[in-house]
Amino acid sequence: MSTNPQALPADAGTRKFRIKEVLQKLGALISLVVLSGILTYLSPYFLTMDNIMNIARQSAINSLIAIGMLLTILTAGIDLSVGSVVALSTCVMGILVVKMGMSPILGIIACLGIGALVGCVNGLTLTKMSLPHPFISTLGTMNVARGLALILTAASPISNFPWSIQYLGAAFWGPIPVSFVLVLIVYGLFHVFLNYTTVGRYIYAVGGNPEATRLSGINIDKVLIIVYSISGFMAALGGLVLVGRVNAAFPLAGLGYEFDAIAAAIIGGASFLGGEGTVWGTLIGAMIMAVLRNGLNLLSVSAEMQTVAIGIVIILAVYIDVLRHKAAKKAK
Amino acid sequence: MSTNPQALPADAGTRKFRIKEVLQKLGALISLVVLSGILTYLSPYFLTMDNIMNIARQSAINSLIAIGMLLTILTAGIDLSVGSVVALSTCVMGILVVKMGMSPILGIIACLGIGALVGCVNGLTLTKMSLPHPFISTLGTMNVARGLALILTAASPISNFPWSIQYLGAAFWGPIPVSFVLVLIVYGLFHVFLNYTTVGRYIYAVGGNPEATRLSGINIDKVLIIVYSISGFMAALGGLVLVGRVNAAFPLAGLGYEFDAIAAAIIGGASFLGGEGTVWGTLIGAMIMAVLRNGLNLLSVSAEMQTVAIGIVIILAVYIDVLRHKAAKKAK
Amino acid sequence: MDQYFLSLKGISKSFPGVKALNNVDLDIKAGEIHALVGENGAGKSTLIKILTGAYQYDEGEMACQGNQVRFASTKDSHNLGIACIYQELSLTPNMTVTENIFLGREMRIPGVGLLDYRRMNRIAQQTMNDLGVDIDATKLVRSYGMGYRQMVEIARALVENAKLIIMDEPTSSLSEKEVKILLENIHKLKEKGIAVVYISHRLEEVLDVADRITVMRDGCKITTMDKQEADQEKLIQLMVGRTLEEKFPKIVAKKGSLALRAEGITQNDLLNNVSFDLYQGEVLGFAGLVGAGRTELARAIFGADPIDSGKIYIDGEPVKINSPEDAIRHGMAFLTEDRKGQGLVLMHDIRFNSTLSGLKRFCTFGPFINTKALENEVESLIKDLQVRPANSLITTRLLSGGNQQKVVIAKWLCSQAKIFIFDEPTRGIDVGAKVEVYNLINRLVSEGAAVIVISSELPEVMGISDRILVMHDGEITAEFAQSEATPEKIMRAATGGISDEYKSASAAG
Amino acid sequence: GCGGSQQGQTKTDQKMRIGVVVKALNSDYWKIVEAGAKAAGEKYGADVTVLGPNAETDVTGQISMIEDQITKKVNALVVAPSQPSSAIPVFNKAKDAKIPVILADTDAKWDSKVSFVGTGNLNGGKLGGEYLAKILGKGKKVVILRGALGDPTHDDRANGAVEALKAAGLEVATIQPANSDRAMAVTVMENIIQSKQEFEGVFCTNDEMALGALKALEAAHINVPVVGFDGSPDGLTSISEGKLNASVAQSPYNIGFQGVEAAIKAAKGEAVDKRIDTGTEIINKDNVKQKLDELKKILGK
Ligand SMILES: Nc1ncnc2c1ncn2[C@@H]1O[C@H](COP(=O)(O)OP(=O)(O)OP(=O)(O)O)[C@@H](O)[C@H]1O
Ligand SMILES: Nc1ncnc2c1ncn2[C@@H]1O[C@H](COP(=O)(O)OP(=O)(O)OP(=O)(O)O)[C@@H](O)[C@H]1O
Ligand SMILES: [Mg+2]
Ligand SMILES: [Mg+2]
Repeated sequence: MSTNPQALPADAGTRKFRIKEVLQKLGALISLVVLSGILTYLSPYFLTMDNIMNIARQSAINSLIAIGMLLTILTAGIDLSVGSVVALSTCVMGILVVKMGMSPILGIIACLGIGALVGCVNGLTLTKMSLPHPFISTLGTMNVARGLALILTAASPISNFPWSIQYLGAAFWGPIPVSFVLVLIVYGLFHVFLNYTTVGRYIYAVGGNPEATRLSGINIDKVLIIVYSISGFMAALGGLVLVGRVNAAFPLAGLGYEFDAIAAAIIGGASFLGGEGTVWGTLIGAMIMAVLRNGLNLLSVSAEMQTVAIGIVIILAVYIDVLRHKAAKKAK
Repeated sequence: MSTNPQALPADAGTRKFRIKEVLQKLGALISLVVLSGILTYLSPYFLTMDNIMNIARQSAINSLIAIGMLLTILTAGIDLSVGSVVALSTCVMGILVVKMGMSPILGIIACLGIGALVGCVNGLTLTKMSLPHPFISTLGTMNVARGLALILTAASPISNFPWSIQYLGAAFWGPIPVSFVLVLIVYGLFHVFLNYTTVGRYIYAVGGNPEATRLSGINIDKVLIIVYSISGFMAALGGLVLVGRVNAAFPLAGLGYEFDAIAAAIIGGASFLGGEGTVWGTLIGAMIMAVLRNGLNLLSVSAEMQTVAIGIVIILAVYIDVLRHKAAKKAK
Repeated sequence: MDQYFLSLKGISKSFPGVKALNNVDLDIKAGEIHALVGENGAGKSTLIKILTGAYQYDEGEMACQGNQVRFASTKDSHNLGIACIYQELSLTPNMTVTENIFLGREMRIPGVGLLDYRRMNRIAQQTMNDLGVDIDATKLVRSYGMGYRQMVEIARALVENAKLIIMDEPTSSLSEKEVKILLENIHKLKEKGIAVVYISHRLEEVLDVADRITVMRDGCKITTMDKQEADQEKLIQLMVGRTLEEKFPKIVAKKGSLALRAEGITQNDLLNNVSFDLYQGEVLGFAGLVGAGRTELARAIFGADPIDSGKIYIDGEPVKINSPEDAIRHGMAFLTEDRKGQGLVLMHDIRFNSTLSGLKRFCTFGPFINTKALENEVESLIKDLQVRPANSLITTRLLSGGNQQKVVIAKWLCSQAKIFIFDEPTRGIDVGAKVEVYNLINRLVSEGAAVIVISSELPEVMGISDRILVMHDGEITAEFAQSEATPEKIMRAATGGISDEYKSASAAG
Repeated sequence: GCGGSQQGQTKTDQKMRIGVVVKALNSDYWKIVEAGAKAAGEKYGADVTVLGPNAETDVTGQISMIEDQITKKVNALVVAPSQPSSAIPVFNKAKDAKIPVILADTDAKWDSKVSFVGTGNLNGGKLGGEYLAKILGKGKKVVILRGALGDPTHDDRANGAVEALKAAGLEVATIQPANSDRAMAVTVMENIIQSKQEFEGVFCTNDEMALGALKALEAAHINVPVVGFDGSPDGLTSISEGKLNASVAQSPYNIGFQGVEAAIKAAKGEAVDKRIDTGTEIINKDNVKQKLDELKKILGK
């Protein structure tokens, strides 16, 4: 079964088509390659092992959050609360582990649990309160979770986490950051989940046509609650990696992460109208964002110009995908 | 004719139906009344003439931006660039008028023109580059416009505008702030525009069923370009009021305004799926946001609790509307 | 030369992977009624979309009243007086009936420039009244069902001062009464010198209304003939390349035990105390006019809409059905009349759609889908239903209307239900495929399933049902065995004529 | 001095590269820090890059920037950490890469730092509080407007002010966040006035908010001293016009200049003081003229 149902060629199966299929699935790949090519040319530091590992590490948090965001976008929704969930879940973990001396394992469970819980609340308010759009429910919890994080920590950061908690975000296996390995494993799991399980397929169906899905006997509310819980869980997992990365939990963590996560999913080919988007596209979308920021830093582009450049590249990255789509259509 | 096409009663004309119609149109009104009631009870300062004028003034900027945002939402789109447009358009005006001594009138024209221009660029990238969703084009221009504002001003604010530029945002007619009168006039114009002109109706049609609209011989691209230009224009107008309010243009102006504008439109009953939403609902949505902030300040609620409270009230405001809808359906 | 309002020469059009039109010629005389017939996917809709400028042709040329034309958009064709009712309803549900009728050609108050709702409402309401449908022009389109919406589309074409009106399957969700009114209107148009291009799979209608008939197959024009030369057999022969032995191949299966009983189903003003029984091995037909409430009844039984009161029994046991999920768990299937809005996830492929409802069946290992088994099942469904193109990975949006319908049918076959509710199952399906659907229904009942068929085509209900219930205004007004049903009796019941007789009879029985 | 230029000559083609990462480059304050850093680079012939994320709250963005500077193998780093404790892991990374790190503007509890250049926001806040206490006197009430909650810079400034005010026997009427935004400060101040709270003075944790608060106070014809923070050009102009009462000014130019100076020294292996005080002062009508002139010279416009 294909990840992106729309992109399937008329006669899959032959070798040649497989390659085309992959290219079509990973439309954003071209943007990534072009961008990397330009940066390699411009900066001698870009294409070094060190820097590639840098990018892998820098993209990890957004990648983890973006995959949860992808699910919500697939259902034609959005999750604005991810950034606040990063803050709340890690701050609670900080209080439990650092301040109250709870065992790290329990702390991690609490962190991920809180993420899933906030997500579940998002899903419940959306479905059970029949709110018209997740923008509202998640904008609400975005504020509530941020406020709670500030209240709980009295607005100050918590540092000195035990190594076991830092491990995911800070450790390396040889030159490879553990966080990046985690991303690859998570993406693999999501690939299987979205393509080879019923719930995964239902997620695509809900986004494509909720009414038809409901009339096909699928409990849409359940699917949505699962989706938002997963999104919250993934945000908390992203938070866990963040804690490892900075050895601190702080109440302003994750500000604006929702934009990066959404951009990653959309650059990766997901559609706000729901039902369209792929796991690997999202990974590439997150990579593009990370490569762009990294490259501009390496080139010492001034902050203002970086802002301008990021704006332009976001548009161009998606535009290249549009052009590729058009070309593919013509070529047939 | 009715603003909200959904709310048209089967036999308009009788007195009773008119009231029902108004209630249905202004669903969020109930939330506003409830909220105001609670605040009146809690704070003796809330329901004073002074404070009402306060709220009128404080809601003006968001109201102006939200009405432009409503148009984009009606077409099933979004405009993330409004905050940056506020900054860019006012900063350019500042440079032209304060630094280069241009006449205030020309400065105002430049300010509004730049707003419309950025909006037009949003519309053009969306339609002519066939970007899949305005999230991308406007996220792009959001970054570009902010970056340009920072570059042009070298990151420092520009003060001391002539009174003619400050007038809209700073002047009073008796106790009534001119900015609020402006809001009422603008909303009246938009009411007529959306309900009694072809382009206005096409905006609803595009959001309701773009394919059908196209097949009716309507140039969707043109409609979208108009919509985004108006949204940019309104953001610049909001910026003009902001300049009057603080007597300064600054490159970080308007940060996060997009959220407030979207929230106003959605609380006011607009739907992200397009085709639904009213002018007056949006005004009430903007009022709810302003009343909430004002009330929490009056009550000296601690900053952290304010964040939490805003989150909860956003959800409840929309929920009350949902309940009202349900009750109305049952009563039939 | 001038005798043709519109003439097409050598038109070809390809989509990725399909040549939808191949060197097609078509001439339309001013004031004639020109019917277009052909199998599903023959290219009829594509051809008329080229006529209106919704699509651009790859090769060929087109002339309007002797002048070479090329339409860049529907605006161009509209300016030349061409109006169109598209096959897939193209209304904006969030706007009023009036606004939809006038979309793109609004009337304004002279001198002021603002929209003249008074005038538009009046004209729209007048048109709806003339069409004999009870529609409030100031209400939202969203609040009306498929049949009504179809009438709004028709009104939309009538209101224009068109010289050519194209109708792509305008009657597919209309019942006898509305069809009659429509055909009368078409004759009136002809008297006014307006040409009509008429597409339908209901050959009786075609033969009734058309002056000339063009037959298409596989993207090619086979022939154009005058009405006098045509008869049903000949048309079918030309369309499908073979003759059909029987239009309604009916088998009578063994009637089993009670499968479904509905008791006193009541819902707002829509359904009033509706009760009926359905047995295994039985096909129960529902006849009625547009707006009779048949769709509402089906939706209520299936749990798609909440009901105010009433009980449902399955296999004699009372069951609670609050959602389609419950209904499916109890072995029900419901094919909706609106395939685009409620049947298909259009952006996804045939495989995805046809297995959506029965997906759990393919989970052999925990929650994981056995892709191989699923593929095999889909392939065999495609073959059974003759879906074209027979490629399970094609996005359903790109299929022709009839083939989309087949995919929806496939979805419910795949779910392996015991009780099937088919709402307009042959809507937009060609004659050949209809027979396949009937055979399929036969197969289902012979395997012991119970089937409800809601259809607006009287011959169909009468041809395939064991028993027929007639609805009017949210109530069941008559019941007939297949042998005793006649079109007249059914029509009388459908217009509310004999409801009292039935009521007293069912009270006694 | 001398040793430096000599070493510079030994690698003529390889100019010394100093990475400066600040909290953001979206305000006058950091622009002046940048100017100072660039000036030091020019003076010593070093290649100075100044980077900063979009917003002071973008903690991870700043950390990525530091990492990228390490990748570029700069000779030394000058960092103004926006969340000091969070930056320690990346500082350790710099240490592993043998890149000396100088902290500027904001200190961090990291033992391996070469030096801290600046005065600290807590001290600045204290200074502001003490100044208000002096001009108001015991028992008076003060309103504080601060930047975003959880933003350590503003936490420090606000805490410092509260500490000093309380120590001098004044009361804090309310602390409200106005997110460092002039427009929001107007709104928040309007609402505070509306709530009829009594206060005799206002302290804001940056000049932007101070100017906003001033605007609301002027409109309500309330004449109380407003003290800002940062000594920004707009703030100083307002002081010279007799509107804003005072502003707490650290010396951003010196922070940038001396930060880079220290970095160059450290990169050459020279000894650097552990603590370089750049000084904090109150600017009010008494010394504003001189400060404005200085500022104009620095910005070179
Ligand atoms: N946009 C499209 N992209 C790709 N293929 C298309 C597209 N539109 C139509 N087709 C294909 O072109 C062929 C002709 O379709 P068309 O809709 O014209 O058939 P039709 O004669 O109207 O059939 P029906 O009676 O079922 O409505 C079909 O094979 C269909 O799948
Ligand atoms: N969503 C809705 N809201 C309100 N009324 C509706 C709705 N859908 C249908 N109706 C009304 O319910 C009645 C029954 O309509 P329905 O379309 O179900 O009848 P039907 O017998 O199935 O006819 P059709 O052939 O048009 O499907 C009509 O009066 C119609 O206007
Ligand atoms: Mg067709
Ligand atoms: Mg029906």
